[in-house]
Amino acid sequence: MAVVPTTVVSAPVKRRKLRFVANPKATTGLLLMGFFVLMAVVGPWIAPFDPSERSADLLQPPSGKHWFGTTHLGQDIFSQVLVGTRSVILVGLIAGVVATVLSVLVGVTSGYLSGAGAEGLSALSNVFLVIPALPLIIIITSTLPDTGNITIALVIGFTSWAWGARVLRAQTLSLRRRDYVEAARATGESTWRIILFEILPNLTAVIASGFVGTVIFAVISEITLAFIGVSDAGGWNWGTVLFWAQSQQALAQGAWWWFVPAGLAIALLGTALSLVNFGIDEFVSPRLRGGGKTTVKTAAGRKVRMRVGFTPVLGEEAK
Amino acid sequence: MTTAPQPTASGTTDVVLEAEGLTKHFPVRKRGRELLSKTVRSVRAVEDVTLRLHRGRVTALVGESGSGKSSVARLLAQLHLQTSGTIKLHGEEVHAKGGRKFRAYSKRVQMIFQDPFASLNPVHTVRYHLTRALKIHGRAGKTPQDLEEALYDLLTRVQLTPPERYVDKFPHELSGGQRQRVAIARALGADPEALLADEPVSMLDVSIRLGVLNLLRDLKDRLRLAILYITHDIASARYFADETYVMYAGRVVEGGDSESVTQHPAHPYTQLLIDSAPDPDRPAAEEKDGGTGEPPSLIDPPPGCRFHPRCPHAMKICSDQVPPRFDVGEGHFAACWLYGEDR
Amino acid sequence: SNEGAKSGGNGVLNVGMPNGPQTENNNPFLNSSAASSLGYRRLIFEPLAMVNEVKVTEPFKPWLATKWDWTDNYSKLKLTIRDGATWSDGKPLTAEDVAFTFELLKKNPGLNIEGVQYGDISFAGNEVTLGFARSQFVNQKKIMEQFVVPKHIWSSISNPSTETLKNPVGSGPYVLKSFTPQTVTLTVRDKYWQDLPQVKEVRYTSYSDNNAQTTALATGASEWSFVFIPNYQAVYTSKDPQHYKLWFPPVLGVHGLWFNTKSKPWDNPVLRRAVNQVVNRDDIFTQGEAGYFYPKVDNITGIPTPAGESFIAPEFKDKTVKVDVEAAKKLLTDNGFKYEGDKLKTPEGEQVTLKMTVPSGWSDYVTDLEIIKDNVTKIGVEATVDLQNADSWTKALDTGDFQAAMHWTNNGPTLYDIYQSIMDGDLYKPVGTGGINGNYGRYESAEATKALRDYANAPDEKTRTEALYALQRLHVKDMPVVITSAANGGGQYSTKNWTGWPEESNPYAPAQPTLENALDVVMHLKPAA
Amino acid sequence: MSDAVLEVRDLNVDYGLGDDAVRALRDVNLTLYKGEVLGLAGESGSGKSTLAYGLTRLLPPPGVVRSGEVFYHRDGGDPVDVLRMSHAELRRFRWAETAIVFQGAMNSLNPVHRISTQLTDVIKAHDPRSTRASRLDRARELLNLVGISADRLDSYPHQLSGGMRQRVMIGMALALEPKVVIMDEPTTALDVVVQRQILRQLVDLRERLGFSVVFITHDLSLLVEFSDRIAIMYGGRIVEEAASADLYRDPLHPYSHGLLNSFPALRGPKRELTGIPGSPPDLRAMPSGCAFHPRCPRATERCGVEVPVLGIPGSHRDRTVACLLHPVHDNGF
Amino acid sequence: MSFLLKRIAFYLFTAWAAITINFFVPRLIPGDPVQALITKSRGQMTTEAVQSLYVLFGLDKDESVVEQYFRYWGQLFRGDLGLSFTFFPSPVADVIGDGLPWTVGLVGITTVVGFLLGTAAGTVVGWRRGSWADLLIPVTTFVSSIPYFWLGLIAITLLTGPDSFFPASGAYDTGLVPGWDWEFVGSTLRYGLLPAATILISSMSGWILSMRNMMVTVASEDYVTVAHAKGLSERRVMVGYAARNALLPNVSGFALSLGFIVGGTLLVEIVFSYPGLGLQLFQAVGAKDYPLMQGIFLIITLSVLLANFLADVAYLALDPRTRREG
Ligand SMILES: Nc1ncnc2c1ncn2[C@@H]1O[C@H](COP(=O)(O)OP(=O)(O)OP(=O)(O)O)[C@@H](O)[C@H]1O
Ligand SMILES: Nc1ncnc2c1ncn2[C@@H]1O[C@H](COP(=O)(O)OP(=O)(O)OP(=O)(O)O)[C@@H](O)[C@H]1O
Ligand SMILES: [Mg+2]
Ligand SMILES: [Mg+2]
Ligand code: NI
Repeated sequence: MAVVPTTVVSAPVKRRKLRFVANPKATTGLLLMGFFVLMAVVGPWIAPFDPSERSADLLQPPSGKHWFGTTHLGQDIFSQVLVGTRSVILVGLIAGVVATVLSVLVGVTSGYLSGAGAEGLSALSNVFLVIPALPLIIIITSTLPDTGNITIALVIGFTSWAWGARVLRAQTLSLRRRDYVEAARATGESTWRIILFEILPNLTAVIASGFVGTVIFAVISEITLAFIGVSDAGGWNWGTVLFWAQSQQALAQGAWWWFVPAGLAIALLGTALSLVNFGIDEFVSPRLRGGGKTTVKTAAGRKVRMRVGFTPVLGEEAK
Repeated sequence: MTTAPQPTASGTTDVVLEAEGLTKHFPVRKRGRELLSKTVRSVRAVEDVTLRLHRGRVTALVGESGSGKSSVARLLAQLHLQTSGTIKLHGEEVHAKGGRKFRAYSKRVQMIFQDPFASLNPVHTVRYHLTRALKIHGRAGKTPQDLEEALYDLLTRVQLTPPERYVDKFPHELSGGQRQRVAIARALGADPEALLADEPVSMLDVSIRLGVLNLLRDLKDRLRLAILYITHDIASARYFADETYVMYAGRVVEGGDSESVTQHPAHPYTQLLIDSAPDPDRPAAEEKDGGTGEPPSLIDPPPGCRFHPRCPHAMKICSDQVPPRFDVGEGHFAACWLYGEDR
Repeated sequence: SNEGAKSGGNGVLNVGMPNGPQTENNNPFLNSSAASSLGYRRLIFEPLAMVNEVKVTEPFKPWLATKWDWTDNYSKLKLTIRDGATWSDGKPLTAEDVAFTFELLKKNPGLNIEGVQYGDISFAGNEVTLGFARSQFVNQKKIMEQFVVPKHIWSSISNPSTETLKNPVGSGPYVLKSFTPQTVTLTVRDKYWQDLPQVKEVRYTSYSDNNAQTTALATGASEWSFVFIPNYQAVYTSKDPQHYKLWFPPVLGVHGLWFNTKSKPWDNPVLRRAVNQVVNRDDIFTQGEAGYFYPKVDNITGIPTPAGESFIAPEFKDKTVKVDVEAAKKLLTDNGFKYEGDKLKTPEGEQVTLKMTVPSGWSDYVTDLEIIKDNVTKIGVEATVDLQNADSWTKALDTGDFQAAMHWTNNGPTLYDIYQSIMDGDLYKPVGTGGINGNYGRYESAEATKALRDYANAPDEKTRTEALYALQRLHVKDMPVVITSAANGGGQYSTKNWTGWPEESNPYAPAQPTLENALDVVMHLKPAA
Repeated sequence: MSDAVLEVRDLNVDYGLGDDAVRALRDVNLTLYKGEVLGLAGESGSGKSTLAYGLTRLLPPPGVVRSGEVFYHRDGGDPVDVLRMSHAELRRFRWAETAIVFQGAMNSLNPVHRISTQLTDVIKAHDPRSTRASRLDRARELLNLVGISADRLDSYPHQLSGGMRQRVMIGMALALEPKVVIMDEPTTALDVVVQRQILRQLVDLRERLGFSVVFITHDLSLLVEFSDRIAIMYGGRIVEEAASADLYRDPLHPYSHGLLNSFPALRGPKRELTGIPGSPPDLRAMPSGCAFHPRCPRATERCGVEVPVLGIPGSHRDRTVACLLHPVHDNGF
Repeated sequence: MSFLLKRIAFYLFTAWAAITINFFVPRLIPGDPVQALITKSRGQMTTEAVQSLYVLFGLDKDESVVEQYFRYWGQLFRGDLGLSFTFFPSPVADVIGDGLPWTVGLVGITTVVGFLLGTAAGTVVGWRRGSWADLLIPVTTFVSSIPYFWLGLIAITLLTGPDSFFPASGAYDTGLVPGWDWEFVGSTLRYGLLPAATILISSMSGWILSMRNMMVTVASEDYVTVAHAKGLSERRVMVGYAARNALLPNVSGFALSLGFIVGGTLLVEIVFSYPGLGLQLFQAVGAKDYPLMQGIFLIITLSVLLANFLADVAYLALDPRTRREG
């Protein structure tokens, strides 16, 4: 009866956070985002020129001196894009935070609590969903005397929370009757603790992806507002650059360099955010994970795609 | 014509938790033309259930899926409010709707949820779960060391040893049996007098299942807990419970000492249940032709005895009147008209 | 009816405006109608006389009125109406129609855009007599440019201000042929009181924005337009230098940097004069106004030349402003301002700052202000350009809640409109009170107010000249507005299919297709050889 | 060894590729005979489902069959290796020869199609020339076969109870009269009463139609009652295989023994339940030697070193076991 | 049935709330249409015009916002949206009537086509996960991150010009009179091509991504494996089993995202000078044309609601689980 001592070799559990970063999409997205955030912080210091400063080089194509060329006033477009990053990132983040906080407040409370108040909140978010957001933002923005970054961010934040609230409400509704919530109640937890510590942590991924989504929306909205001349967003941002390019008919003048960098920057930032979002999605739903190789080589040397319904047979010799 | 004088399995031990005439109707959403009418439709999940939990004894509640077992447990834990009927803790009626009263109640009556995979919050560690249970019920002590000791003590009690190996794990890092034990530890954290264990083993593997059941039995013996053991595995009820109640479609149809209920089932439903349970000792050929048909809808249950549409012995009275409890042996009753006529 | 669009030459003139899709509305009284916005009301309805804003000294050109006499110090007007003019439905145009038109304006203040206060209106034979409560010297243009509508149609219109006039009947040489939200086509009548114009058909196309309009001009799809084109050489004229022209003559209206004269330290005229000395009007003209749009104004009086040349007081005749930083600095230091390093301090020792506001979408104004910002830094002023949305900017100006702003003045046949907009004490409202109609800078000068009143009511030319010179002196001394540019009466046109356009050498009319003179211009056009 | 319908030879199945692959099945050998019910038991995660899906090649990614053969014996024809079939051949083979009933019926039925559609499309796929009416007739017949009235044909899955859905799946499995029906825990989610009804029906049908059944569950008592033979799996291997009565009476492998001592019996005297201490092995870090040795009450030093092979133990004839306690004297194949 | 009744109640409430918000928001804007008109003309209209315009627009009467609100509802019930200020005195209904067909034609059709194409592409990409089709994902992500207007501008620069087939702006050849003749329809199609392509490219990618994700999720559902096990043809499994189920979440997402699409395509209309509602709304905002703004918002709100309703109905038809008897 000699029982061989069991040593349970439990492989070190990789914590979730690391698993998220291990996702190649998320990593690329985070790196790109990091770059943009870095530029937002240091951009104004490393910009070679004052973005508003006029010079004699009117409407020059890109050169060693002016990497992205110049405007009709001889301003350096590279510096404008660089300096503009801050405003874009700032507005995106602030609006994202505001909208996320609101959507969490509205979504989770209306999902967890019942009664008239909760119904009212959910109706409110439905109303906001139905009103087209961008036109509303344009209208509200054009009512405000001051259209600095913060204001724009707040307007965007206050008008774009509804989508997130709806998703969160649905999620909360499904979480509310989960056994662990009931169990927490049975243990004697108070309502606010249940919302904060039992439900919210489980919504992290949803909240995070909602946040990223709002940031994308906010960035595009801010740029759009500046582009159509509704806001100035307190100085330079990519939209302002595009606004000037458009009002000076840059493309008709052949000044492509005036348009392209800012547009590409937007697309890149958008891509970065979407990648992070994918990362979150895949993190939440393991089925979406690309997960290593998807094709296998059989012993005969053929390549077979792994797919549902037709398991590949490698046909190796048994060892 | 309702509750006849109530025969209990054993009158000697003291009653901890008691339910009388417990009824729960879940309202269902109206649809179509009903919107205009005044009738309220509801799922009659629990109907007139009377049972008692005794100190140091395990009471089993068996019955098929959807017969209202979990609902009874939730009612007893005051997670649902009963539609009617009373719940008494040590003879005192409880109304613990929420807030401080509910906490005080939950300190004395704790519940273990049906599904060990669902009842632990995936984002919290074992430590968090147990610490909360201890803190809420004021048993965390004053210093961190006290807390740590209390934690280790809990984990040791449910045989998760050595405790330090489990205390900082997340639920997904534990096996089903281990999770179930954490859930039990959490319930014990409140130092309750009554434990409502809702199918604590149904999701588990045979080998792990046994460990959890033995643990419950041990707790009952050592801590003198009153335990409600809910299952639909009638064989395990025979093994672990002192007394057994059988539910069918929201009603208790039979109850009594476990051995006599399982070995000499009186109610036709209990008989069907026992006949249907897989039994390796019985050759397939020997099988009787068991009942057919589906469990009834609880929204619109059959009148009278709810089992009568499937019952091989159904009589006229069965479809007219709800049978009261009739004694069929010592501390063994059945709610079936078959036994009413004997008298 | 769908024959191709790009058909110059065969008697068709393509006019374009960047005004977006239109709805069918031919009411000439409403500025919101398609007829006004695209300008085709000018070819359907005719004025009493043509006034050439570009050469204001020229006498008015008789049109439906052959003769007009002002009496009682410009408070009574007797008009003689042309014989032989007919409406496009064949009925003759009579003095009754003219009187009816003025009655209409009098009865419907909503239609009376020009705000002229009409008194008695009567007609007899081919004469119409209008009476006014006060002198209309400064309003002559507004009255004589009034177009005339047929009584037999309009008298049956119950509410002329909500009339969309699907079927406009006018006395001009053209009638409406078809209307779509994008294109309105006019075709020439077969009968007209003058020789019929050579343009047989005029197509007005409404492009959605400046870019689209510019492209249309560059491709030749539009032959006449009025639009702001940045870098017009590259985008427009270079595409066909021989034919693509633009002519933007100044008219008597100006744009400039308005100061809130109640805001410290800009209540000090010395400071404003110093700024005037350093503003680089050439840069503003070439960079902000693309080298043509709002012509440069550099006379110290702010009077646009050559349009206003003859009105300039002798002492200012040749006083053009050149950027002179040193002189400006000297002016400042002589008047108690100090420099600390290159920062300008008020006599009280405070840094001089200048916050200039502008609507964020107005790229030319913003550019102008950027240039001014640069310029004033040279004299140590810390300037900022504050972009606001158009509404709050309008409100800020209305209530005086600003320090400095780029803005315009009214324009008119005399300099009165410019100076009245800037300096009229009768318009004055204190800071914080809105509803102001000019004098946004809250300029207060009894002298100026008196001079303006004198000018408007003077019985004789001499008094008027005196008043005008006084106003110029006041302006130069107090410089409430640093005038940089003139309003224009310009337009872009192509000589490929049509010649005879107004130009520098033959400035018979402004070149803008929506002004009253558009009909005159069309009458001058001849097919290119 | 006559009358085999399905022969599994040295089947190895991995989840994933290369070194971090989980080796879910190791050298599994199993034979299914004509007309029998073969029970497959073992605790959760021992590879029962993997075996069922592996031999039909329905494993979801990242599952791959690393090596092995699965011979299917056609009537009067040569055996064919299922693992060597092309996709088209596989499609034709599936359901016509082997049908499979999955673990949860709710998830096996497409929620958006009617029962009738789901019953007939399989017939249509394998017999494109059949008429719609004939297919519907067949569908009706199938429902009757499993005891559901034919007027349920137009229902959607959610309108049926769990037991009915499971029966629909069983009926569907019989649609093309396959020779082999594989059932993966077909009744776990159901009530004992319903479970018994369904199993009884299945036994009846098998007698009438003569197909073979692979029946997977971890409920040993159920298997003992219903199956002819039982194979016990542990840690990706088959550790014992015997006629059900033999296994119940005299389990050879300590794991089988433990399993049988883990469930309470409803009737008869109360036995002492011992259970199996310890927890199931981690497939990524399998113990050396016999996978069960860390939990085995009778383990010896040798168990930790040597991997026991499945073979016929000395004392018995018609059963196999993989345990060093029972020396193999003939590997049987 | 109850589902539908509840939805209808919900729609009525939402419509009421949205219309109320639509009414109040523009009124909070400082400034008024007259000032906006004067400002817009920058000196080309004299300041004397102010008074006449107030009279003209009827803004000289003192009426409290509440009175206006009730009057507005009164008008709405009579189907009267009021008179536009920018196009005074054209009724808002007429102005919208001019723009609506273009928006419906361009935005509506392309949105639906984008959804359909994107969903189809997403089906294939999701189904063939692990094959070359995955290469589409990064491209799609990038494209979907590009703002509509920028894509439009680039398209205009690269593809339009004096000799190009693609016109840079407008909805049809300037000389044409709208009608159902071939020339006009052809010209409409030609003018719509570029903006449509822009919307298609940007909106499609979103649907590709979400459909792909749903396909991946659904492809591992048991019933799909069962379908394979049944030996059904590949197409039948992909379409009838996987895509049919994966479609469901997309359908309700589609309706809800219409609101966003209308907002987003406003830019396309601006960039391509397409005479639709978006452009009108933009101009109305600039001109403080409350009645027009309200009218357009009303139309957008109602059409989003309608789309939601249709999506609900579609969902009802597509997912038998939401269908209840009785
Ligand atoms: N919150 C609820 N709302 C509506 N109906 C409910 C609710 N909870 C339970 N029910 C219904 O009440 C009946 C009894 O459910 P209960 O969960 O108590 O059964 P059970 O005996 O525990 O079943 P199982 O063995 O499957 O756990 C079921 O028909 C169920 O659908
Ligand atoms: N996708 C996967 N990746 C890695 N390992 C897997 C995967 N799927 C299954 N496994 C592992 O393969 C082993 C066999 O799983 P399988 O589903 O066959 O078990 P089972 O015997 O059917 O269990 P149950 O009784 O719970 O259904 C398990 O240990 C499981 O952890
Ligand atoms: Mg239960
Ligand atoms: Mg399994
Ligand atoms: Ni033996």
